[in-house]
Amino acid sequence: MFGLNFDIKLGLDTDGGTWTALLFALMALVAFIIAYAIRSRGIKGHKEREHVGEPFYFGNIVPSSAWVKSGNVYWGFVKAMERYYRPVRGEHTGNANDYISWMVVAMTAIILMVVFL
Amino acid sequence: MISLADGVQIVVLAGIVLSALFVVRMRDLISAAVALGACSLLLSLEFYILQAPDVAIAEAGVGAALTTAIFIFAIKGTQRREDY
Amino acid sequence: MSILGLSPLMFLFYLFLLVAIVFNGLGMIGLLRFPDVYTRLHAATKCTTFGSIFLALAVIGYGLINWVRSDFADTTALTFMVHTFLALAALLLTNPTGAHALARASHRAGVEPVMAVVDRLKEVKK
Amino acid sequence: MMVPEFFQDHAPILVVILPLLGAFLTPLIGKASSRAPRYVAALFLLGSLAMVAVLADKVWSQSPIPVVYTLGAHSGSGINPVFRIQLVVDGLGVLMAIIMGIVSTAAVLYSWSFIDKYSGQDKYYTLLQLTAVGAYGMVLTGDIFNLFVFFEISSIALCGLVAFRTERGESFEAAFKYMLYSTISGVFLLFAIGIFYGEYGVLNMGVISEAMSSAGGASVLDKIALGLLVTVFSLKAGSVPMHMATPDAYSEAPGGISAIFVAASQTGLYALFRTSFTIYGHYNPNTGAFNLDTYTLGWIVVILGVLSMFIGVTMALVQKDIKRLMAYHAISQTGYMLLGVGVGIAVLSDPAKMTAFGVDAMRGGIFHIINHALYKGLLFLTAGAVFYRLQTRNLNEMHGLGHTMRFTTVFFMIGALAIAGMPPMNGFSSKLLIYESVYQFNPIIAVIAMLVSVLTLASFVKVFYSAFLGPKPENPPEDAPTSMLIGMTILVAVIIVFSLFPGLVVERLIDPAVRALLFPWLAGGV
Amino acid sequence: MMRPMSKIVRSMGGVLYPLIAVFGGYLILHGHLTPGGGFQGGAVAASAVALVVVAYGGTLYKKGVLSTVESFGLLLFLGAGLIGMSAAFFANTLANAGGLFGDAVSFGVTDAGLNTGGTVPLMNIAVGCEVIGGLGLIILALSKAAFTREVD
Amino acid sequence: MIEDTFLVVSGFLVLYILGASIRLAAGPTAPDRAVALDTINTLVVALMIALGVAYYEVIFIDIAIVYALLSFITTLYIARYLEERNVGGEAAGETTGTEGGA
Repeated sequence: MFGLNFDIKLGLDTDGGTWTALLFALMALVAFIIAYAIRSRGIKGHKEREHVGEPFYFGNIVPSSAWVKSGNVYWGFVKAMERYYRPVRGEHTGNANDYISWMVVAMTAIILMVVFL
Repeated sequence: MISLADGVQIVVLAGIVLSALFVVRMRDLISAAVALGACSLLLSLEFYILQAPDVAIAEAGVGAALTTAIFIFAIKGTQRREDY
Repeated sequence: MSILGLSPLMFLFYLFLLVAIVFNGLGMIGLLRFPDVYTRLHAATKCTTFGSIFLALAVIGYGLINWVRSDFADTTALTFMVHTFLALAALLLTNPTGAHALARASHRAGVEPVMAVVDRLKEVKK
Repeated sequence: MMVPEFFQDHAPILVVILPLLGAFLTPLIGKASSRAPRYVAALFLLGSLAMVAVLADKVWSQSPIPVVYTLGAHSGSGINPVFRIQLVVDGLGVLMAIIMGIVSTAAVLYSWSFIDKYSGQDKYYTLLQLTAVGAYGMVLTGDIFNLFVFFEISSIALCGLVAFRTERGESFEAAFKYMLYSTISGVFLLFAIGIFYGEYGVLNMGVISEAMSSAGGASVLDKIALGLLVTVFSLKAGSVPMHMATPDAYSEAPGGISAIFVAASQTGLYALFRTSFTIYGHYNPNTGAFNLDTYTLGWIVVILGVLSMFIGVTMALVQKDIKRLMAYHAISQTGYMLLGVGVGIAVLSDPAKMTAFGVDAMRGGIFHIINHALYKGLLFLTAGAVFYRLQTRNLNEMHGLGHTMRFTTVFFMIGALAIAGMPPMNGFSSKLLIYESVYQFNPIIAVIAMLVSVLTLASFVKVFYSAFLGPKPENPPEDAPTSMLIGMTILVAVIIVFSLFPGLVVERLIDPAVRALLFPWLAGGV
Repeated sequence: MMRPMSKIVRSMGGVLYPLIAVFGGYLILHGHLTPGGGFQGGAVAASAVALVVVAYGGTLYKKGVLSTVESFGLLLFLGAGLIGMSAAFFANTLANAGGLFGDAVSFGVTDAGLNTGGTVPLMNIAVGCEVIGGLGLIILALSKAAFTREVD
Repeated sequence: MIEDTFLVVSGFLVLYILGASIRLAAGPTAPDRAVALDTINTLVVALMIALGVAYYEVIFIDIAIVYALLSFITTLYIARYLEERNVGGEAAGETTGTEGGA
């Protein structure tokens, strides 16, 4: 069934070469093991020393109030792209009439392109 | 020269178009539902004249009784006048 | 024996058709010309029902003629008669009921009869 | 394993009618017991998946010649496709059926707990199975009118499912918008079918393409029909600028349904590719001409794809609603598929370019379809699990779910890595194929595609950061119920297999689909 | 709940309701011989339901009955398709096979009897049940929804 | 021969239908329009009978029967609606208190 024979092809041939995910996963595993080995050589129990580098929360218990909310993530990106975002968000009105008008516009454009180009 | 049968058909088609226009133009939704009833009535008649009794019965069954009933219920459940 | 060059049966048939046309037309004119809902309803329903009865009678007569002419072999003509009779029966049952429902509804909806001085139904209801 | 001959013979129709039978049995069973519908639905969808497997075996063994099943006639008796309803199953159709089978099975198991608290479960399962019927029918039929019928079935069933949670007013609004969109597009689809029928008097897609070919290529009316079809199907797939209703519908649908929604939307892509290749890309070996010079059509599809990719991902980046964010990503990922196959359409009449990169682009695009259905389905399921525990979809109100919802977190991470195209996940394999081949077609578009991939990663980092990392919440939620975890595990298992063996998957699954699309082209010996 | 209409309408509805229902049944059963068929007959019969709903106030029908009729119709339709599975789905294997709808018909224009047609009449009946159930449910649900809405 | 006579009759009837639809358009109140619809219904049934003879098809008379029965239901629904509401239909000020009875 399914015509399965056991010469399983590992790599994916693309124009540029071959992509072998299994090999990558193995390498990643090896890298992970090396990283873990290095990590395990570090000093244990550094968390016990309190208030190390207070401005940075790493290693300490973070209070909920200090957590950056999702809405503030990428604030700068959105601010920088504001000239793009304002018209695009403006088009998403939530009004069904606008939805249909966009559909009609797209349909007209596509038909004109198909017929005349 | 238009034959009599063609004349009948032309008048019926004109009636369909007219009543469809009423449906769209009327602000009073119950009148629009009445006009829709007339529209589907004439549509059924048109199918009948085109010798498609099958479709005419379907149009009669759905268009005459059921759609009007559904529209009346819908208008009853919402509001009678179209406002914008 | 013939009337206007037609056999009596054919004469009756054409007469019925004439009556149908005339009365249906009167119904339409009444619908257009009368002043309020009740009179319009009266004109339209009564005349069109009457006209349709005569049209159906003409069709039945036509079926009868064909049936008789074919020596009672043309079953299609017979079915015509029966089915037209059924259609007529349906019309006769539904039309007055519909007219009644409409008149009652208009009265309940508060449509005043134009030019009416007394409205006994309203008085009774009150 | 031996499959009885009965199932072998009737597999194409059994795929469609098993869920149909289940859908109509469900309300009857639901009168007797309120818990029975879930088992019926799962049973029939599993049966349907098994039939898909049988069908897939049959199709792949005779690829690229499609499996033809004629309704209402003894096979082998003089069958005239003009008068018969036929199911024509080839590599692409069976691939879509596999997607639908896996996702619907996962979703139905997931729904066991998800809608446990709601009334009207029999209707939910009925509609769920009807959605599966619509999708299966759309991808298996060879008759364009049947395609319309199944298109409507899946649209209407999905509309009912979007409005399932009646305690939310937004659900009705989203369902209404989706209904409006799909009804109007259905009317235009019917109009296009009417044009075909008026011109050629047939409804079978293969026969239409041959009739068009013998009439000397596509006429102006055919081109208008093509424009309508492209619009309608890209609307169904949720491509910009006809995407407006999809974020609403995806985000308001119950968790399991959003996953099915993705798979059902992709039938729109299937239909688009089917019309582009089978009807309009038909190659006439006698005259050496195609029905239509598909270069313009290819560019239209590519432009739709690029727009969808970019606008989808940038809109996703600013969303605060977790499911809405994922819905915009669904639009964005649809763009990749349109891009990949659009390149294939554009170079269809140019054999040199086709062999150089067109085939690879199509492989990438089609591989992306199945990848996307899997990981986006998984992501929607995890989002549904989060919603199930927190009763909110607002990312601002979440933090630290990773402390307690451990499995959900891991599953989300797998899905997010896959959608962002991080190696070694399956998303990377398909995107790699698309990048490399599209770069040869037009470098700028390839760069945009990579940028979009980066932005995708960015927005999923945002979700992961704000929902799963961070301080432990005051009332830490439990992990998702077992049946939901089972549903997610199915998808995760398939994703991992697809990730680790991309070469095998492309060879066994994707190449038959590509060969099926290019079948007239290959048969013509270009 | 909606009020019933006047007595005249009610008694006339009582007379006409069986007439319409029987006519719908006639259209369904004669579907394979004359114009009409499952959908048309079902729609006409569902109009009978609509008549009763409007004349008597919609208390006479139970939703459960109609939905059972609908499910039964759908299952019967699929069952009629499955009967032909020995050849193909929807194959008309009952035709000319004897039995209820299996009388043979000679080729050409004939006066075919009611008991011919194989699975086609079965499918008509199934579609008829489904349409009666579905449209009747719509009417019933809408009448309840429209007349129990609180004024806001 | 006689069939042509029926065609003439149907020509008249169709003109009457057009005339009645003037009332459908013009009718100042909704009941007027409903009356016009009722009239058109009757006329269409008559027309269907006449045309049925003109085409000499029995099944066409069946459609007339169906239509006569079904158009009645439409009339009932409209009447049912009008019973409850004022003609002007200023929905804002209305109450739906009449429904409470049954």
